[in-house]
Amino acid sequence: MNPTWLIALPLGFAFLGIFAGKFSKAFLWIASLANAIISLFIFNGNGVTSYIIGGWIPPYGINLVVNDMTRVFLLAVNLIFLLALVATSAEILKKDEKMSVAFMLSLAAINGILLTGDLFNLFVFLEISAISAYIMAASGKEAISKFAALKYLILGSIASSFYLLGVIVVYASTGTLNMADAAAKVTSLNPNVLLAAGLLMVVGLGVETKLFPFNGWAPDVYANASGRGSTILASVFPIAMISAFIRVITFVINSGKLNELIIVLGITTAIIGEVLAFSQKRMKKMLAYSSIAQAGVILMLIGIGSSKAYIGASMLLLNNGFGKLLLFSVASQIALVAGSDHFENVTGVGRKSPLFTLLFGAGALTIVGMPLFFGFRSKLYVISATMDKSLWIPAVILITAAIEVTYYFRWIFNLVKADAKLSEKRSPVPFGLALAGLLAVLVVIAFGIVPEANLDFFNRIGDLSIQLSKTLMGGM
Amino acid sequence: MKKAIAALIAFLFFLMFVNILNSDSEEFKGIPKFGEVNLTERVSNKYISKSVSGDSGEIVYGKTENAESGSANMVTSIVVNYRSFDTLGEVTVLFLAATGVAILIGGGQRKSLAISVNPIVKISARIIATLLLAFGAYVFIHGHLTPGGGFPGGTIIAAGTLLMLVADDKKRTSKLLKILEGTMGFLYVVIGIAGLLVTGSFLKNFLPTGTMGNLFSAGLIPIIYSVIGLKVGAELSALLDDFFAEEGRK
Amino acid sequence: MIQYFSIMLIAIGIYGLLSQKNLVKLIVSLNIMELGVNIFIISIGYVADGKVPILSPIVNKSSMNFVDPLPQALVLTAIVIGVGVTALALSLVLKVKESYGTIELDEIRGDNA
Amino acid sequence: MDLSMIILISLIAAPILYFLAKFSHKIAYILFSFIQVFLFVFILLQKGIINTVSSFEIMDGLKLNFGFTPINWYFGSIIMLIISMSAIFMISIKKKSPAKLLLLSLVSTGAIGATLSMDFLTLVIFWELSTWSSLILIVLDKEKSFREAIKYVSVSAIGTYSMLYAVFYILKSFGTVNYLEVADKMKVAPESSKILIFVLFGIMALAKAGSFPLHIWLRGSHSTAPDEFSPILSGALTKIGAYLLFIMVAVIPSSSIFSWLPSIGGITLVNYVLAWLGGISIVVGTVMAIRMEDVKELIAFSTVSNSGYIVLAMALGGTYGTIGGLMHVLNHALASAAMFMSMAAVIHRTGTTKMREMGGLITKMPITFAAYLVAIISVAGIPPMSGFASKWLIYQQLVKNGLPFLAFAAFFGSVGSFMYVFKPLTGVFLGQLKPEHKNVKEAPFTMILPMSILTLLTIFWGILPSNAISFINKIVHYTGGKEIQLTFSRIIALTGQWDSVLVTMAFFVGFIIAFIIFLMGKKARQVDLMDTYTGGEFLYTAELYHFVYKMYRPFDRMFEKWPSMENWLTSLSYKIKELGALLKTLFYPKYPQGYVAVSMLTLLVAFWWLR
Amino acid sequence: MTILKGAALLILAFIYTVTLEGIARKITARIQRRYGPPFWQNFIDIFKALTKHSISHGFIFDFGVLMAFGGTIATALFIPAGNLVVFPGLDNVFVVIYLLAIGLLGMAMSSVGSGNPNAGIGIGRALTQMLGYELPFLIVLVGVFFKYKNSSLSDLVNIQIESGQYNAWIMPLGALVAFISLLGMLGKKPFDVFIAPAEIASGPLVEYSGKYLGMLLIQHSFSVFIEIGLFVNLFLGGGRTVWEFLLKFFIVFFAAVIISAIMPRFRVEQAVKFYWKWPLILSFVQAIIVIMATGR
Amino acid sequence: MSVISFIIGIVLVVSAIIAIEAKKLITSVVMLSLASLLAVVSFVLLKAPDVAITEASVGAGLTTAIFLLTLKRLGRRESE
Repeated sequence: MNPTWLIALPLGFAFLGIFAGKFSKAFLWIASLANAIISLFIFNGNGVTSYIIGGWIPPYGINLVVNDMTRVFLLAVNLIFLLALVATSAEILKKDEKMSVAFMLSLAAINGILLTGDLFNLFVFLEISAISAYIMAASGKEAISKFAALKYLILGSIASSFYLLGVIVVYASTGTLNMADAAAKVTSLNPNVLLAAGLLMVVGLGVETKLFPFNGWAPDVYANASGRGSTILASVFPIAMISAFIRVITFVINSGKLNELIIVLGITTAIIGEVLAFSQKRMKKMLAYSSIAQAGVILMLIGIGSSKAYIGASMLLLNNGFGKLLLFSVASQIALVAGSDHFENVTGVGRKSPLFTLLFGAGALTIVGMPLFFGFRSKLYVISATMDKSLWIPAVILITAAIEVTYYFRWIFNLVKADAKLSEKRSPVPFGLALAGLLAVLVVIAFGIVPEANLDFFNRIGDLSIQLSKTLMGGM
Repeated sequence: MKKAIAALIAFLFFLMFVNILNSDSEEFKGIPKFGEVNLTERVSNKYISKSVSGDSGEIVYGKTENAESGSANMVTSIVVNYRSFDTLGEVTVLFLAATGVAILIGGGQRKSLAISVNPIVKISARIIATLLLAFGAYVFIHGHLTPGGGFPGGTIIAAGTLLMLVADDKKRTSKLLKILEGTMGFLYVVIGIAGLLVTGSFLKNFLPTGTMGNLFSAGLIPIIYSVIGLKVGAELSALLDDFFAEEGRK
Repeated sequence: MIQYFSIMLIAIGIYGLLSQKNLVKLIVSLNIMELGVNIFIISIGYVADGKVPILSPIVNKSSMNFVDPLPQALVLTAIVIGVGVTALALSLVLKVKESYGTIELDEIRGDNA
Repeated sequence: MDLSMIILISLIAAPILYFLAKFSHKIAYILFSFIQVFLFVFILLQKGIINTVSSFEIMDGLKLNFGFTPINWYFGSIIMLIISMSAIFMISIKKKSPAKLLLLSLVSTGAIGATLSMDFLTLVIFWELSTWSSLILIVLDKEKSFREAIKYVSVSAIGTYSMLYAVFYILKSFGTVNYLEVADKMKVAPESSKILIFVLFGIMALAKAGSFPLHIWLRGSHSTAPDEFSPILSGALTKIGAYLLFIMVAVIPSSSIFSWLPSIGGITLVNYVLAWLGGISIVVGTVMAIRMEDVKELIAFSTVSNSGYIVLAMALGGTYGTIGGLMHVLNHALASAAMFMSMAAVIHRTGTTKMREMGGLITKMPITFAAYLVAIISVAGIPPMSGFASKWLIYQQLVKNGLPFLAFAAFFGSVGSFMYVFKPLTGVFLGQLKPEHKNVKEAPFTMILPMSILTLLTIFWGILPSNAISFINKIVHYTGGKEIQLTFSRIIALTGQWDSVLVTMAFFVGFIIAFIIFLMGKKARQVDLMDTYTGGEFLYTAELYHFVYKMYRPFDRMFEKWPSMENWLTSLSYKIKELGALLKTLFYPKYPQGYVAVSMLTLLVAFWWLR
Repeated sequence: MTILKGAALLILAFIYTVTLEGIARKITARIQRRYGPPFWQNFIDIFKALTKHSISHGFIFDFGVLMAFGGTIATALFIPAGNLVVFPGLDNVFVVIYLLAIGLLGMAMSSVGSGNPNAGIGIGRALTQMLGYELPFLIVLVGVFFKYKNSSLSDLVNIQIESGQYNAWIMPLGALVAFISLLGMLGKKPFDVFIAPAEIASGPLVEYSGKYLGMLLIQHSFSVFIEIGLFVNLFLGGGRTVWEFLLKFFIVFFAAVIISAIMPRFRVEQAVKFYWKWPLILSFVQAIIVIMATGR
Repeated sequence: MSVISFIIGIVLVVSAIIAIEAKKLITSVVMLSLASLLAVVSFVLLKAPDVAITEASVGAGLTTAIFLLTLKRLGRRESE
């Protein structure tokens, strides 16, 4: 199956959707469903395949590269996107038809980010995803969501300018935009130039991947965007962005100094994220900082770059995707039910409808990495991979994990807290949320308890000689 | 104080770039000195000689037929042929931004001006707008031969719309623009998919490229540029209209 | 020479982003920065005494000395993206003004919980 | 049957029971107790040493290992005994819910998996499973439990993560996590890594066993947990900590691998430090238990104190220490479960946990009283009950090594336990009956049954501790330690011997003499409890006296000024929040300039620094 | 044979202790410039009480008394009196000390089972004070056991007799501490705050009458026998014969009586603090000296 | 060539600084437009007519229009 369909389909439907009125919502469903099915077909395969666009061979033309990591991510992204749609289907957004267009375009852009093998093409898709993210960020009910989106936009624009500068520096010195070609040529580059280009790209991608200190936008945006917007931003986007980060920073630039920097920044991100999440009083804000922390751990693993680290990072990414899907969609619904997502307001909501507790609890447990859930497996890999690098990193990671466990359980407890003031009235969980939520719970539990042998696609990700082979990646 | 820090940061950034500029040396490659670019080391060399798929000999204006990319304007051949996928993305960005603007501030009504606009202004605006439309169309249709193309062409069309909107306080753009915009975008995707179905590669040119320098040459390029031009024109017109509309009164 | 000016423009844009409190000014700064980036990109492809990369009846052979057309193509894309972002940003500014009644950062009181 | 199968059964039972409970609480609870009893019997009847490597792979190359060694058998049986008894107990509890059943099944699965594990990774996985499910269980019933459970979360996170670190450190250093193989490799490991591993394991064991300085979660979570769950929490789950401790000190003999460290009183420094922690835990637990006014809090602190005994005993090592510690695991499991169950039965009938709101219930709930009485006699370590045997052995070891300060702690806990066990006895069962409890009935049969079983077991092993010790001897034999000499009724230790049957006989002789004298006297006139000596005053209105509230007020006054350990976690959380506020102002300011500046600075600093 | 020995021991203990207590009352009275009752007065009291009518407060009231009485008798059987040893080698000191507690527990249960608050207060005080005096005593014992690697009473007696050196000479500090603890165990002044007749109407004993009181008086005399017997056996080498034992018993008993006769009463926390100050420190010093001297 | 580009560069930088530091927003926007136009010239100098046309129409034209429309909607108070 040609993965171009993954980009073309939502794109085409989006163009149709702008004048289709109410049908645009239907288009959104069709596009995401079709994408999920197509990604399932693409998932069925292994090795590295290059698909050229426009008939021009790389490095002259643009190509799409599918490797084992991409296959997993593609499936995850499209599946989570679909689930996120289902989970938040009860939400009615302002100008829903046009929002559907934005969602479709974000889906296309995310698939593009995952697939593309060209530095500038990545920039274009990053811009599409970023702009759709700004729109999602501004989709909240509160006025503050607009301000948050503006803040995101300013930082995001700086980031994309910097990324573009980095690309141009690479182009100016190597004469190519193709990732594989550039990766082969940067080795003979002046280290200062490489470092500058790498740093510019780290800033550019760091903003989207929420690497500290480029993640200042994230808390406000995640906390104030609409339910659907924040769910997709928190669950789907990180996978694509980090995939881009892997391709650009570790595959193309691949500078040892930069990797050390990323490790340091990643750990700092994790610490700061967890500490700040600990002190939050709003559910979605807490989730936002937790997402930052998760991103930090994942980026740190990418900086380490060993086989186990890649397996750990991809597991963590998927886990974070499914977990945050559950958490954000439930949190948005809870905010709707309770009137606000402040700590005191949501007390005992889980008593009214146990399903809330189940979904939120499962999401939280998998994020903090409790056994039976997918998160635990990924946590094992994280510790194992970091242990090989240095003895200090896992210690720090585990300390932050302890903080994480504490605040997540505090929120779970808060939901199920026995409270005499609570009225007996049950607040129903929307069918879509229940359905998608239960499916996601099944997925995280299934990934948590099936034997390792059934998850060999993760091991294939760990086979770095194939994943990062410079000859194959460009299809040359 | 804050300004001083800001200036310092900006200056350091400047220094950082100065540091890496002109870093090309014998030992290491780097950013070449201004004007001393060796194009043979870059991929654009093949774009200029149009020999990506194979060495096709020298390209001569007005003579070479069926070059792999028929556009005389090399920038256009890159934008719409070699890297057409980027352009699709670019169109999408603009489309998305326009949609975003519509979501955020669209849907309102225009405020009437306190004084009525002179009919002469209105009529002359209409005439100039028509001229601008024609000029815009010219720019994007000749995109493969002369400077310019879909984006400036579309913008010129939008400038016409702007003129009409400024001249008449009751003027609104037609809803049909949205349809035009959407259809044109869809058409671009369809062309891409057609390439995928016909040749097995998304957005691949499946038309003959003709003789270099002719208007009807360059395969898909004029078609795509027209699509882009119309789309951009419609899009920007709608966007301007959104900026004219005031929120609150529907 | 023009390269240095372009980088200066980027630096000025950054300075503006760091020092200004007015939302519109911030977006102006962004635009200046993008302008600088664009000029820088073009300057990367400049070849001394190079021809405009358009074949014409006068400049009619591909073996002649052209400037690099690829950066120009990239800048085309970047400009269009820039205008899109600017439009979106300005509409967000309008929304902020609508909600908060001001576009000065100091005066915006978002609940910072 | 394959061992991983029974764990799988237990795991699969969880969702099934959950959905079954949606239809009928009663049937699901009965089925649950059947499953638990089945699992208990299965483990109990297991003979011989089995080691299964399950096909389940967690990480590449790491499989779950389950097995039956005498150690697994012993701990597994004890824990499943408590869980199965509690499961029966639950059948008639009032607040039933499907969620509880689901979580209980997971707790049980985790407990079985942890105790039958043959390697550290399996242990930590299943342990963590039972921990998180128990965490959520705790908060289900009472509003107060919210704050308390968070303490448990933090402490258990500290424990689990230090253990996880240690496990992967072991894996990296030795390439295996199997107990026995690790034990082999530890002998030749570098000294620093030995200490690191031990400290980390120690944190885990102390945190989960509820021993000083990580005991702070016990009071809150044990007391505010659902009443039917407290026995499991105290009797079963803290014992997994003892299991790890035993592996640390006996399977990987800490005494031999730390032989290069100076030794005090015949035990190495590491063990000595551990023993001190146990000792402090005994004292702290005892003092705090004496001061508590809530029954369940009191029993929770008694758990702290008794965990201290276990830690102390195992750290002392040696024949008597190890056997005493293992025996104490059994005794305390039985006794604390029985105590919590009887209290749960009382709460089931009266609905309060405050001692001052109860009293005189002996006439209404005699069997519950008997269960409680036997349990406290065992906890206090008074001869005819099994608690004495373990304490006696621990004292033997203390005397053997000549450690007066640790002995002080042990004696303090023992004598102090008279004080605290007596308080609920008086406050709940003795004294004057409250009018509102006039119609209280004896606990239902399903509550009586498990209590009675535990009580009978306590009495049985009290009269014949040699029977229990003969099992423990097998463990000691398996780990290569020295077994203790036994006859049918006698235990022969270093400083003499003790004939439990003889002591019991002597007690009964004395009792019979007393009874004869009692019968010879004139028959006594039965009077009401209200009819007491009032110093000559005539009471016109019947005032109820309750003297348990602040019963040990003079004693309290001595300890009032002691710093409370329980606040360090709270202050730590404040510190983290302050740090969060600082970080927020630094890196997440309200205006975009702030983080743009930070980003730019990072970029520039990184460039100038790395180039 | 064992049964006969046991019966003999019990009877001896009963008669001797009650007699001594009678004499003690006389001596105390003399010190306080009173005349005092005859020395057989205590026998009269006990038998009179046993024959009187009594009241009962329910099952636990009866059961506790039986438990106290039975437990104390059982404990007494383990005390060797000179050459009258009932269970040679099996009279482990820990067993004795803990068996003694069963009597205390029984009495405590019984008295608070009466429902009288004075009893509860008394029991609370008694238990608190117990935490005071038991600890120094047990620490001293650790030293003793460590030295001889034996904790059997009869064996310890034999060792002392054979070596001719009583523990009181070897470890004088320990003996001193043990004696101070003994005062607390006996409930003599200054450590009798849990009885405190004027304050809480004899505390635990407030509700007893008739045969209950009689049994408790007997129980009390047995526990006096056990406690002083422990001290004599542990520190004064017991005795080769019964008479030697009884003589030493007499001396210790009267030393305690005379000291208590001239002492005021401690409040309960004063008592505990007192025990935890010097006696505890001295006991540690003693234990460390013994352990150092013996070598591990 | 280099003199012209130097002059253009200087004016470009100065106009950019004025655009940022100007008190009135309208000045700011006009200066931005000016900078944009100067950039167009420099594009031409750099032999990039395609970019120049696009920048002239999109950057200098459309962007300025949007800015001005925004200022109009923001009202007089904010623009000054």
